Amino acid sequence: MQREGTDNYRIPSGCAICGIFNRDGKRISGSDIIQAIAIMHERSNGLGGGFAGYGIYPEYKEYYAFHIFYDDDRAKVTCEEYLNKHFDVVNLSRIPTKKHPKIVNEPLIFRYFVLPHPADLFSSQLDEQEYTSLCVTRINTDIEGAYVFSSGKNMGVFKAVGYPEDVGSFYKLDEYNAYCWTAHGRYPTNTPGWWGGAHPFSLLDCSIVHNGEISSYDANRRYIEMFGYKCNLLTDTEVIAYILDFLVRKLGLTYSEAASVIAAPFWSTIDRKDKEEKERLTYLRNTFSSLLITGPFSIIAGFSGGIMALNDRLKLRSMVVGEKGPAVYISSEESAIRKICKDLDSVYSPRGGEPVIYTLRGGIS
Amino acid sequence: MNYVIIGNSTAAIAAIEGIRSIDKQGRITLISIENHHTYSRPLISYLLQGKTDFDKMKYRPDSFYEDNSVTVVLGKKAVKVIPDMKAVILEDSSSYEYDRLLIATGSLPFVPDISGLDKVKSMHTFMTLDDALELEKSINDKSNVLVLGAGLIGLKCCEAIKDKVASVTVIDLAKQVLPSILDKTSSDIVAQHIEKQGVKLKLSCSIKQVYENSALLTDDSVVRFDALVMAVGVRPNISLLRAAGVDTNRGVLINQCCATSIEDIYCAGDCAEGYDMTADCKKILALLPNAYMQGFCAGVNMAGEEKIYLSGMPMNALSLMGLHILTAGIYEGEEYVFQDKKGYKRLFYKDDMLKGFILVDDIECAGIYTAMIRNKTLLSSMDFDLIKKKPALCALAQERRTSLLNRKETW
Amino acid sequence: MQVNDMKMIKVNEKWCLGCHLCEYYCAFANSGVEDMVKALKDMMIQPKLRIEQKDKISFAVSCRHCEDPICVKSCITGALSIIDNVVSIDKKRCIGCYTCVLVCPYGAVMPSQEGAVRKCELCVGNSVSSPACVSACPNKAIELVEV
Amino acid sequence: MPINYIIPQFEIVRDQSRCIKCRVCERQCANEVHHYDEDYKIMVADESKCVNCHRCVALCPTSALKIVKNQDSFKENGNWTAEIITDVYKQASSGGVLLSSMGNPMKFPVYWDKLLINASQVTNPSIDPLREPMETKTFLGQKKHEIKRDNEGRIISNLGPQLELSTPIMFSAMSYGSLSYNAHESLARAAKSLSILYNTGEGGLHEDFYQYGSNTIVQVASGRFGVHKDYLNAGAAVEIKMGQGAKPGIGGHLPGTKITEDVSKTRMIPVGTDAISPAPHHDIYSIEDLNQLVMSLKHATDFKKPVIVKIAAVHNVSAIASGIARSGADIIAIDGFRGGTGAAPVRIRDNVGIPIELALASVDTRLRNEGIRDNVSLVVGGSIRSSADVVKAIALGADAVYIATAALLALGCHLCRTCYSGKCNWGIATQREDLVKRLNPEIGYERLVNLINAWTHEIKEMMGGMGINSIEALRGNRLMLRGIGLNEKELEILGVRHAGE
Repeated sequence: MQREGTDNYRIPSGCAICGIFNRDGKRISGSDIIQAIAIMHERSNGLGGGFAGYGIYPEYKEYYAFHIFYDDDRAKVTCEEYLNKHFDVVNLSRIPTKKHPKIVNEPLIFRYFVLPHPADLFSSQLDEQEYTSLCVTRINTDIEGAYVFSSGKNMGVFKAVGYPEDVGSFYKLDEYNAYCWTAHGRYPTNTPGWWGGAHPFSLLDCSIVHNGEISSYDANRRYIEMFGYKCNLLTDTEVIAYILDFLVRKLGLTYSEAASVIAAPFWSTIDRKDKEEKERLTYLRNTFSSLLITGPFSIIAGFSGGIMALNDRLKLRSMVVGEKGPAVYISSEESAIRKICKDLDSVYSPRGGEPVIYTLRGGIS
Repeated sequence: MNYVIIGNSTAAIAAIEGIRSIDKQGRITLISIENHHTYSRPLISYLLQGKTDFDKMKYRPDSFYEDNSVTVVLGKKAVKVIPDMKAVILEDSSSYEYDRLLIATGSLPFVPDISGLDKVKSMHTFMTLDDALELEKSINDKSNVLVLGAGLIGLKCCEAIKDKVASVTVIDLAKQVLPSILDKTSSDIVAQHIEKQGVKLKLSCSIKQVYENSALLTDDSVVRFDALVMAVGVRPNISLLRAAGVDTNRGVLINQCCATSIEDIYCAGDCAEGYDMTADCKKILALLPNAYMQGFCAGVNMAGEEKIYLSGMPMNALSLMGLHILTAGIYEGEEYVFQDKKGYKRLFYKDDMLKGFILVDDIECAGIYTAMIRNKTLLSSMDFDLIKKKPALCALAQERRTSLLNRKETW
Repeated sequence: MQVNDMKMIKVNEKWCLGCHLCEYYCAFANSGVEDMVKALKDMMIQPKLRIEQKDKISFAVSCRHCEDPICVKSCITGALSIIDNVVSIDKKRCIGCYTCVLVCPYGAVMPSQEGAVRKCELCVGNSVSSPACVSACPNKAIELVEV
Repeated sequence: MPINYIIPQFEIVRDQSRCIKCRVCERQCANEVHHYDEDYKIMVADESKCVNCHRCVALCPTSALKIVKNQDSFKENGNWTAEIITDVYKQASSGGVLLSSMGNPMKFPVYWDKLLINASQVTNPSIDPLREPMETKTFLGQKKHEIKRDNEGRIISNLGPQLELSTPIMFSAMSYGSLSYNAHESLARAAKSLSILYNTGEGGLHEDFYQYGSNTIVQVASGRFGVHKDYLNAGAAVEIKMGQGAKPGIGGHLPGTKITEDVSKTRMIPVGTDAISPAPHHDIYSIEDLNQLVMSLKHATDFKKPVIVKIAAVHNVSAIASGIARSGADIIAIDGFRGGTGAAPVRIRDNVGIPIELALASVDTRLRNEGIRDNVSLVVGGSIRSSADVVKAIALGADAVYIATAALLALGCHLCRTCYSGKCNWGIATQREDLVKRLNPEIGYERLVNLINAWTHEIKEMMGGMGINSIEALRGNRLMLRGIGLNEKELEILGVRHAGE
């Protein structure tokens, strides 16, 4: 299957996004998220669907769970050679799938639970996450036919070419339990579709599903690539993921502060703030001015222990948030939420540029 | 307040405007010997010339008296003023009481008693509208007219009739025309100009004896005439107030408020003798601008407010058969003379101040000279050499002219 | 700016270039002729303002529309009068005796060829909306200001 | 010399049927072209003196004047053009260097005109500038990539001094001396009213304009004219002039005639002496010397003012820029070969330097490849002619643009290219009192404000069309551009795809 991004064309796309998060860490099966995303069938065109689940590998929660697509065995062999050189591979298996008439041309899909070699890690003078993300980037750039599409701890991304509800059943997600699920249905307009190009896009434990098309793409991309990131897929999701990775993981900003960069308030709004807040917001917006994202977008970012939903400043894309007890539902359409939870305690649509962040109250149950 | 005004020309009208600028309610009664709406006397020559008409001659619009609620009594002569009773008696023995009285009776023509004058059937003076109309009636394109006096009135009368009669002859005792306001050079210019226009001029001579249609002159020559115009001079018309015991000289003496020596009696115009700032003494200034200023000043004072008028000075603006003559002030001190095809100029200055000037045809911006005289502007404070050539504001110091032009200061 | 409440043409000689455009536009605006060439070609122009020049300094002078105008008081025919704060001339009644020229301390009332004097009337009643000299000046040396 | 080799460039065509002989043209022409012939009672013109500055045409009340290219021409020749022939004649008689003014007029390609701007459609909406705020505010200065927090976890601002612009446009360097006092006042007041900045140029800052300090960039050039402590601290930023687009590699020459009393006081040089800015800064012979000057200026201004280094767009401009980006400078200004000048040798102006579009693109790419793009802000000029040029410059990677020729045009300049003569009929590039008077700053500053407001409005319209509502999202956003009529190499340097791709 022809890999996206190689012909150097940007891939604009409309989409559906959905997320479920349980603040008490109670894990639920994937069936709810599948039902919800299925409602928004019309928002995708069958060329991509995917899910991210957090807390699905309790038994391996200390290990990085790599999900890798291989075009062929040769790629698998080369990649595993690389993995064994840099990581202790604790467990290796094919990701269990179930034949589905609408999911075709499936690549080899394998899962590895790994930890970086302590010696290699020490000599690389990098922290564990940086080491791992560099290896993932190297595999995806240099090893022909191999693509790591998930690389976080105690989380995993499951995606393919097809409608999301079909992808969900293909990966038998009802057999997984997660405290946080995100889902995405893709409607690309510039590609025949590719398994790796589906959302969510993830790096380490941060996963992004995105609906929209940002006009500031090239300004953001050409800035973030200064910091070692390679935007191979040329999709908005990829660049947003790298931006959040850079701001949160590398610079140590909180997700809320990161939101004040990528969806910075208008100068007129900033001017109305009190002196301290004004200085803070001006600092963030001025220092990272090239990471301001304009043009319509709505994203759900999943990360270990939390979820963030964010609309562009003008709210040119729909997004609704519903709450029922500890459970939080986020979706492009309210209908999807009502499908899996009839009576909600509250439902609201967040203002443009206003981050909606929920985190676990305690541990994962 | 009950105001009575004798006279209906410039000074009287100005007084009405002066009163009404202060007192909108007071009763004003205007009594005039002439039976006409107020008209501008100098225009009688233009009427005869056909350059104006009865309507355009009016000094103020028809509604003037009504707008200022003035009761008008025309064609009645005031014969007696009784200050004690504060009353004025007219010839028809009707009487008008006044709280304030203004005499603006102007001047009367002076007719010298030349022997044989009583035999002349067509003898005229040229002061009032009626004089002009009578003169017009008695002349035709075959008439020869003799005008005695080459002053302002005489020459304006010539200008008025020269195209309507066969010939006009002007004689004057003086050696030059307009002796009161011009110097030798400028009057020669005027003389040559009017002779070129077909007016016969005989200077330094007068009438020894006059007959019905001819006059024997002092140079023993005889001039035939069908009409004789007496324009030798004028006398201020002050008999009324003199009889009432008011201090008079040639004219009625008035102070800076145009008040006479008797309380509540004011006087303005050609019959008043007020302060002439250039001569620094009281003189009769029989000029229209002066009449207006005095009339207005009197009006304001009569209405109870205080107004002072001490800036009167002699000045004349005369257009004569195409020539334009502007003169002002007194002719004393050093002088600057300049003449070219554009015109003649003579300036008089003393004690670092401009005193007077005579301009013939080169008259642009003459008002700047007049203002310099009136305001005693120090010549050393300006570029006098520049201003000699042409009156200009740029001769003034920069801040002075800027504040003048921006109306921060007045002259 | 409504012309007839207390208005005045203010000239700032600092900016006057002595180019004389105000003179020509003034003559044109008051000519009653639509086309400037027809109005002014081969004619002695009759502007309502005059320009003074002394080496590098130059400025236009026009009627100050004084509150207590000596010209109106001295006018022997009553042709000069104040209408809506603008000292106006009734051309039909003026016989050109030039007493106003004799008394105006600014030289802002000028003799003219056809007899009746010419003076600035702030372009009230002629074809242009605001005074022509103001819009003609290329360097904003002439402005219409509130007094 | 009885033989007159030089054919006058222009012909003055006067429609005698319209000329009302008001003599305004005669009074307003400092080159004494027009003259009233008393005998024939008509206006006549000596075209040999005409520089086509259009002052007469613009002021003629009956539009009776037209300046046309002289019909009389040399024999048609593809190689030896009229200009080149005339230049030989001039030098054969004068033996001197040919001087001219303003930017390079040669027919080299103008890349702005070969770049097309994107518009959003269907997949993402354009943003309605009537409903949404369109933000053109920009900060120029060094940005950092690490976050410092105080003990309460609050972020500490670690940025160096920044310049805040309401719109990404500034007035470029034009010195007092080359320009008139009134031109400088117009620029200063316009900068203040627009809350952007103007550049004093290398002639120092007149004491009357210290009040506009917060909207002023004070320049330090090789001549160090008018440079002292108060001067450095008067402005909002200090610019070191290393080069000028119109004359890369050579110094500046302001003829003594222009050094009046006022100019000499401001420049701290004697009246009437020629003001020569030496070719190199004689204390900067290498990049580390520049670091030293940058640091000394920072110390002199107590690290409160951003330091700008202005360079000409020359062949190795991206290497130079990379060096400057590491020198501690806050902003790099690049001046393209179309940039204007008061006076420069014709040959240098017409043949030295490279187009700003290519210089900008390669510098932006080089700094990003080296990861130091955020060390400096990029300001480009020479020349920016319209708001479309501004959008394209920002999309290529500039933070803001410098305009000067456009500003002069707004003030009335007609690009007659004879600023060096000092007889500018529009009162801009002259010190002659009677000519300086012709530019009333009240009018000048208003026209500049109109121009910048108009451009900013247009920029907002174009941004809205692209689905962008903040200028930051346009900077370096090369996907928003497409090339047309460009070869592969040009597209590659500009980092832009061809239209249709």
